Amino acid sequence: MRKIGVFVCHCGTNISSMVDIDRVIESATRLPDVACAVDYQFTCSAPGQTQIKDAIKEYNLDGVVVAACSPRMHEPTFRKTLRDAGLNPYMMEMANLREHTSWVALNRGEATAKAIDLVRMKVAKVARLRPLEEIHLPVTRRALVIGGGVAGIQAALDIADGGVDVTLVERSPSLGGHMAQYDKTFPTLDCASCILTPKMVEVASHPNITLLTYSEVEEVTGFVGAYKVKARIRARSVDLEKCNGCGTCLEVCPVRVPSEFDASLADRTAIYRPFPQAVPAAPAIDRESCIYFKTGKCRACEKVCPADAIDFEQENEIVEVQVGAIVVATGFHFFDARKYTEYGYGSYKDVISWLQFERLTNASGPTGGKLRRPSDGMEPKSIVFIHCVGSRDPSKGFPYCSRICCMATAKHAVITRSKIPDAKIYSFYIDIRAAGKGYEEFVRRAIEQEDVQFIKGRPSRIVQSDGKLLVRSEDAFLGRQIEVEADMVILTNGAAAQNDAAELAQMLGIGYDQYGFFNELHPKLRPVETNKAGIYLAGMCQGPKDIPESVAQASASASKVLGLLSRDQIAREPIIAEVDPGRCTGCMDCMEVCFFTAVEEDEFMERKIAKVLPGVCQGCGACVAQCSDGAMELRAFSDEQIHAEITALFAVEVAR
Amino acid sequence: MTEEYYPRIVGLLCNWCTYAGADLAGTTRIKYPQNIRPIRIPCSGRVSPHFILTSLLSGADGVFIGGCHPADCHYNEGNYYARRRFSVLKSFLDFVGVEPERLTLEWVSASEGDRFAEVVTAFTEDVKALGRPNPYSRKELED
Amino acid sequence: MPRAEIVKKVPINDSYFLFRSCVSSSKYPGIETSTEEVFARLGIELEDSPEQSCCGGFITFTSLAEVTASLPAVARNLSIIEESGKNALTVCNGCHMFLTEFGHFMDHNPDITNKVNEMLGMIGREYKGTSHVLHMLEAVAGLKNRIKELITRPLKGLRVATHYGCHYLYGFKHDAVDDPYMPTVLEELIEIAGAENVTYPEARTCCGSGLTQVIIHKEEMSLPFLKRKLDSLKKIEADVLIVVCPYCMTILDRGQFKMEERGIEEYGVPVLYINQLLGLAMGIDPVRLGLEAHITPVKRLLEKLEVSNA
Amino acid sequence: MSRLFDKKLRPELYSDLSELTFRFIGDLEKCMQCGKCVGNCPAASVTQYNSRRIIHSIKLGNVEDVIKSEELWSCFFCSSCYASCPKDINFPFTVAMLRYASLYAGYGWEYVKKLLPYALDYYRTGMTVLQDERNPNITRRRANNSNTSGSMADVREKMGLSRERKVSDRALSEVQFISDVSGMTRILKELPHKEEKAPLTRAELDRMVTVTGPNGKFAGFPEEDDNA
Ligand SMILES: Cc1cc2nc3c(=O)[nH]c(=O)nc-3n(C[C@H](O)[C@H](O)[C@H](O)COP(=O)(O)OP(=O)(O)OC[C@H]3O[C@@H](n4cnc5c(N)ncnc54)[C@H](O)[C@@H]3O)c2cc1C
Ligand SMILES: Cc1cc2nc3c(=O)[nH]c(=O)nc-3n(C[C@H](O)[C@H](O)[C@H](O)COP(=O)(O)OP(=O)(O)OC[C@H]3O[C@@H](n4cnc5c(N)ncnc54)[C@H](O)[C@@H]3O)c2cc1C
Ligand code: SF4
Ligand code: SF4
Ligand code: SF4
Ligand code: SF4
Ligand code: SF4
Ligand code: SF4
Ligand code: SF4
Ligand code: SF4
Repeated sequence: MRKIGVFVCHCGTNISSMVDIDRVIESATRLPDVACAVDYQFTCSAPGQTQIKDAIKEYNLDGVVVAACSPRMHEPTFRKTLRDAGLNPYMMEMANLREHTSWVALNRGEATAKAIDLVRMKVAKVARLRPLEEIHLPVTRRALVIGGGVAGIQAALDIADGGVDVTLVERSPSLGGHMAQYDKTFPTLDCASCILTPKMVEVASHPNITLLTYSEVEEVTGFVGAYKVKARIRARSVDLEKCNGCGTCLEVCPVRVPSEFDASLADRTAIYRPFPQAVPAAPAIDRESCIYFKTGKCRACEKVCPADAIDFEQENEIVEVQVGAIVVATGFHFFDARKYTEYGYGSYKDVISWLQFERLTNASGPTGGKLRRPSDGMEPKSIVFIHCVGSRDPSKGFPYCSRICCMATAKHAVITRSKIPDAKIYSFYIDIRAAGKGYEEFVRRAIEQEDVQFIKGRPSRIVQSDGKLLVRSEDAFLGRQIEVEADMVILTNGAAAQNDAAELAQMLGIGYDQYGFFNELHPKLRPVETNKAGIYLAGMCQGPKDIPESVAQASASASKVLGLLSRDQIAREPIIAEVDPGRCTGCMDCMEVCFFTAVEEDEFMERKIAKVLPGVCQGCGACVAQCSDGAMELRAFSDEQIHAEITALFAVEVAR
Repeated sequence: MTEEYYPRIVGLLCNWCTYAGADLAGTTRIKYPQNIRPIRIPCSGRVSPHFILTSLLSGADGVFIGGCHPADCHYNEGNYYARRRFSVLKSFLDFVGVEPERLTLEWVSASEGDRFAEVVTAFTEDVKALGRPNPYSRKELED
Repeated sequence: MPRAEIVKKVPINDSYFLFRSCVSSSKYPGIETSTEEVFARLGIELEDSPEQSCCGGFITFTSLAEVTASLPAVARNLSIIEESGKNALTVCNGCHMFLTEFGHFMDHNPDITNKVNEMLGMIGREYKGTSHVLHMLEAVAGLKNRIKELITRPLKGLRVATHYGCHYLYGFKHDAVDDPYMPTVLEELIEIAGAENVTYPEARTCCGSGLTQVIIHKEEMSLPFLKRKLDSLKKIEADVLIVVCPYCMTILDRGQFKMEERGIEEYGVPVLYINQLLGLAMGIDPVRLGLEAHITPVKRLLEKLEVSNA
Repeated sequence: MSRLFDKKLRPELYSDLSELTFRFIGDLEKCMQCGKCVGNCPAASVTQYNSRRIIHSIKLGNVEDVIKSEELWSCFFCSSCYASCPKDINFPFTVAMLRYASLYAGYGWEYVKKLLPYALDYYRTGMTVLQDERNPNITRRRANNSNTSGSMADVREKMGLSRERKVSDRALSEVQFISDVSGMTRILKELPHKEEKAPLTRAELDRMVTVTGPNGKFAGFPEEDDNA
């Protein structure tokens, strides 16, 4: 038999004015498990808590019911009281006599009857509570950042500056991501590489950062505080230690393939550095196109390398790292504009993508920053931008808005004006979405000062005629069909998730939406956390956003990581699910419903059973309700405990 | 003692939304009938069909389940499970002869104190209107 | 060249039901004879039936009878095709659109099919939905490798332009064999015939008639449009324009005559159905191919072929 | 045998336009007014016709204005708008529905009248387009090109075909039967007498959809049919 103490609070008169405290005490005293039942003016006050502590000692209590306000208010207070008194803090329940009773009741009789019932129910539950110990998870003080775009760079630097070691894994041969491809950035038009390059260099030289470029994450196991990560460093064929970045090798390589960095507007060699300011500066050999790897002949680069850095024998290397937290910053990809055959991208040479436009206007791009159209190198005098290509189009593309392209197009229009002062510039839009600090002003400037014609209407077709592109559209304000003769057309093909986003999400066990963008835990209140504790998001991989937002998210993620890793151990509420191995039949129904992938397969006496990962379980109880064998229990909310509450309610006849 | 029918209702309220909504009804002193006996659970997805059956068998006249609005679940999807299980159970109850009106599933957010009072009042009225103890309660079955 | 993937599986059979078209039979019989000749050489049988009538589409889109009246008219033709146990080939974009779209509609609305069958039952027929209706071009494209072997007189040096027609390009958004804006099937066939494909800017532009416009509004609306297209065509000096629909042929062939008659512009670009072009490349007699029924003369085209083949 | 289809499937049975239009307005709600349908629309390029604006107007509830308008009769039914619409709105289909609505409300008859000869040909022969030419110059030109009289019958004969394609008697009687029982014949009958822009009464509407004659058999083709 339990020895339970019941402590009924008056809350001044908040409770006592509506509830007959004496009757509550009287009825509680008569309950079998109750050793003492007392009342007090303000139970949460210091003397009130002392009353509890004293009673625990005096009656040798092993359970407590505090009949007072809402547990959402004072549960932590009274748990602490119990702990101070040497009793397990989870041996306590609160009956809500205030918010759920005295404050809402119409009359004293009803309120008192309800209070009596609630106390009885809680006594029944406490009689079945079991002591619980907080879960302590060890913490590895190292973080992993996946993706080295502006978001990944920022996250890595913030974490490293906080004194925590970081491993940054970037897939391509250099840091930088998409931002490295731009010339200028909206809304301030500052030079992208002037602000990005120093950060890239800082990453490479930071004592707390281990940079793995040309690398990918292969496997992630474990849980918050203790993730095990396997990363594969692809054979670069250039020794990073020896290479001094002189670039001599690039000059001799006979291979020419389209450059990814230049969005196929120019060629690169087989041994290549995506761009001159690449970090690390050492090139990599693309083995798919290298003649030596295809035919066994060439090795021209090796011959000229002054540092003897070329290493054809290099092999992929697998490294293992233990980390406590992970930031995912893998960025984005593009909608394939070739699907818009009506615009002729891919068959009309002068219809290009906005990324290609960035390269065409970039001082380090294939034209040295001169705006020339691809077909004949002519300076375009009439330029059309088309918004929302693949965005806001459920039929051929994505229903969502890509969010950055209205602004990027305004930026492009302004850049165009500065390069070709007498050009005619048109921008076809559905709506202009420029909701950021200084954004609307920027668009207005393009319209008012830079003489960019924004035309409301989504073009239907582009027809190529005599070296001109005829853009056929509606001008919705005129309500009429119009045709614009253009020398060059730029399509803002929408932002899409990385092709392999779903695979990465599955590897990490984090949620993703139907388009492949990773899901935050709560869109408003937990925007950088994921459903997996210890894994955070930054940048475009979570959804379309611009650089300021990507960087803000990166810093937010970094501070989350630092907060988490500032402790040696992570304490977690012990209210999690638990499997009874004897009863579990291994049906794994629980696994199906667990949103947090906290249930795993395990083995028990050569049988398959379920196992709950304590670091991952959030304690929602969905699995418990799903289990038809009664093998899954939720601590502090077990079937037995809740059933006891229910049956206790009806254990006594009350007046009807 | 007058023999007015005073139904008792078991309330299974999720911690993050409906329980907090009920708290808010209290803080803003909205009055509503006190037939409901709230039981705090982490999430409406925790509600096993057994809880409802136990309640009805033990003599509850109604069962009120409260969860977060769809897409607002603290645990992301718990309320969807609740909804699925709920509709299955409801048709089962119909089958065994318990009026489906004795069972309700409501979405009440933490900021909807008034709504909590409203839906509880309405449900209490509904149950009252059924007018007799639930036919499934053990007592009734034994009689 | 970018192009939507071919999503539709075209069934290639040993024999088909030939669905005739009013416009073809009455104005350009060569469309049907050329199809028969080409398929005969392919060893594919084409079954005919005098029970088939106008597809029923015209009365629908003229709004003269609402869908409830035109559905049974279309379904009657479909039931005749089904009776043959074969898939059907249509030579006309319009017939194709109506037969497939309405068939599709009925297949997805069983309650309506029941009502339709109630009516068909009164004339002893039933619609079951067991046959496919193909556009002739879909089948020909599927047979292009076999056609290649039958080319005996390659059309060397012939400059050939194309017009697919709106209902071929735009009518079947989710069930098309080709991309609506960058179709390539005809271009491939033209190359197979040994000719040179030439493009003009307005190649994918409407001929100006749509389904009824030429009747409802006459010149004022459709002629300017036709002119835009023909002007663009004239510039590239094509020897011949290829169509896959008798109605397009009517507009483009007679439209030129009309312009000439009014003294607006002379074009003189003969318009041929794709099978007529393939027929020429297979050495079939131009008279049998019905080229004499065309209003814009084909004589110069034939002479050019004589010369290049000599 | 008077009503083969229930009300739900026969929009024309509604005289209340709001009820009728509700059936297809549902799809138009999706329209985001992007204007992509307009840029390649042949009607829009030669007139003030504008599909986006029509949709907007309907969404605002101005159905009546739309079905009264001349604009409605400008669509070519080319389906280009459907092909380009990011929301997959089949606008030509909607236009067809609106035209029915227009006719039943008593508008647009002057446009449809022009199509009557073709429909009558269809009723009489089972084919909509026949061999005879309305323009003698065409025949003359064809005579030139083919060394025949220029008549289609002669050209067909020269090609080795029958002089004229005919549908079978059975086919013809079936076509006519369907026309009769489905109400099309009645429309053909009424069309020549249609007073322009005279809105129908409810009673007229009801009469139009009721087939005359015993057992659903049509009693006979209208005598007044000479002007075909
Ligand atoms: C044409 C254009 C112009 C723009 N102009 C502006 C502008 O002017 N101003 C502005 O604020 N915003 C602009 N933006 C938006 C800006 O590009 C993004 O906000 C920003 O690049 C997002 O950064 P990120 O780090 O999230 O992604 P990214 O830049 O895409 O970086 C992701 C990185 O992760 C790496 N990676 C991907 N997958 C893996 C993997 N599995 N493992 C390891 N590494 C991986 C990639 O190689 C890449 O380096 C523009 C966008 C476009 C398309
Ligand atoms: C009508 C409306 C509806 C909205 N709806 C949504 C929505 O549905 N979803 C959404 O995501 N966003 C919504 N927003 C935006 C949302 O309100 C803001 O993003 C959010 O409130 C910003 O929070 P904050 O903490 O920055 O500012 P605030 O909410 O303004 O809080 C600032 C606090 O600082 C205090 N304070 C001010 N000065 C001082 C001082 N000198 N010293 C001490 N304290 C000070 C103030 O008293 C206040 O408590 C809405 C905004 C509006 C106006
Ligand atoms: S414990 Fe709660 S009810 Fe009691 S005095 Fe404190 S606040 Fe009031
Ligand atoms: S060995 Fe390969 S990378 Fe080196 S120069 Fe030759 S082709 Fe280029
Ligand atoms: S590999 Fe050799 S040649 Fe190439 S950049 Fe490095 S040091 Fe220079
Ligand atoms: S940001 Fe502008 S251009 Fe980009 S998808 Fe949204 S509305 Fe279209
Ligand atoms: S649902 Fe229950 S029985 Fe099935 S695996 Fe999970 S715990 Fe075991
Ligand atoms: S309680 Fe919730 S989070 Fe924990 S294992 Fe069960 S379903 Fe997963
Ligand atoms: S293209 Fe479609 S969505 Fe856009 S305006 Fe036209 S109908 Fe509306
Ligand atoms: S179907 Fe009608 S509305 Fe659509 S593009 Fe053609 S003419 Fe315009």
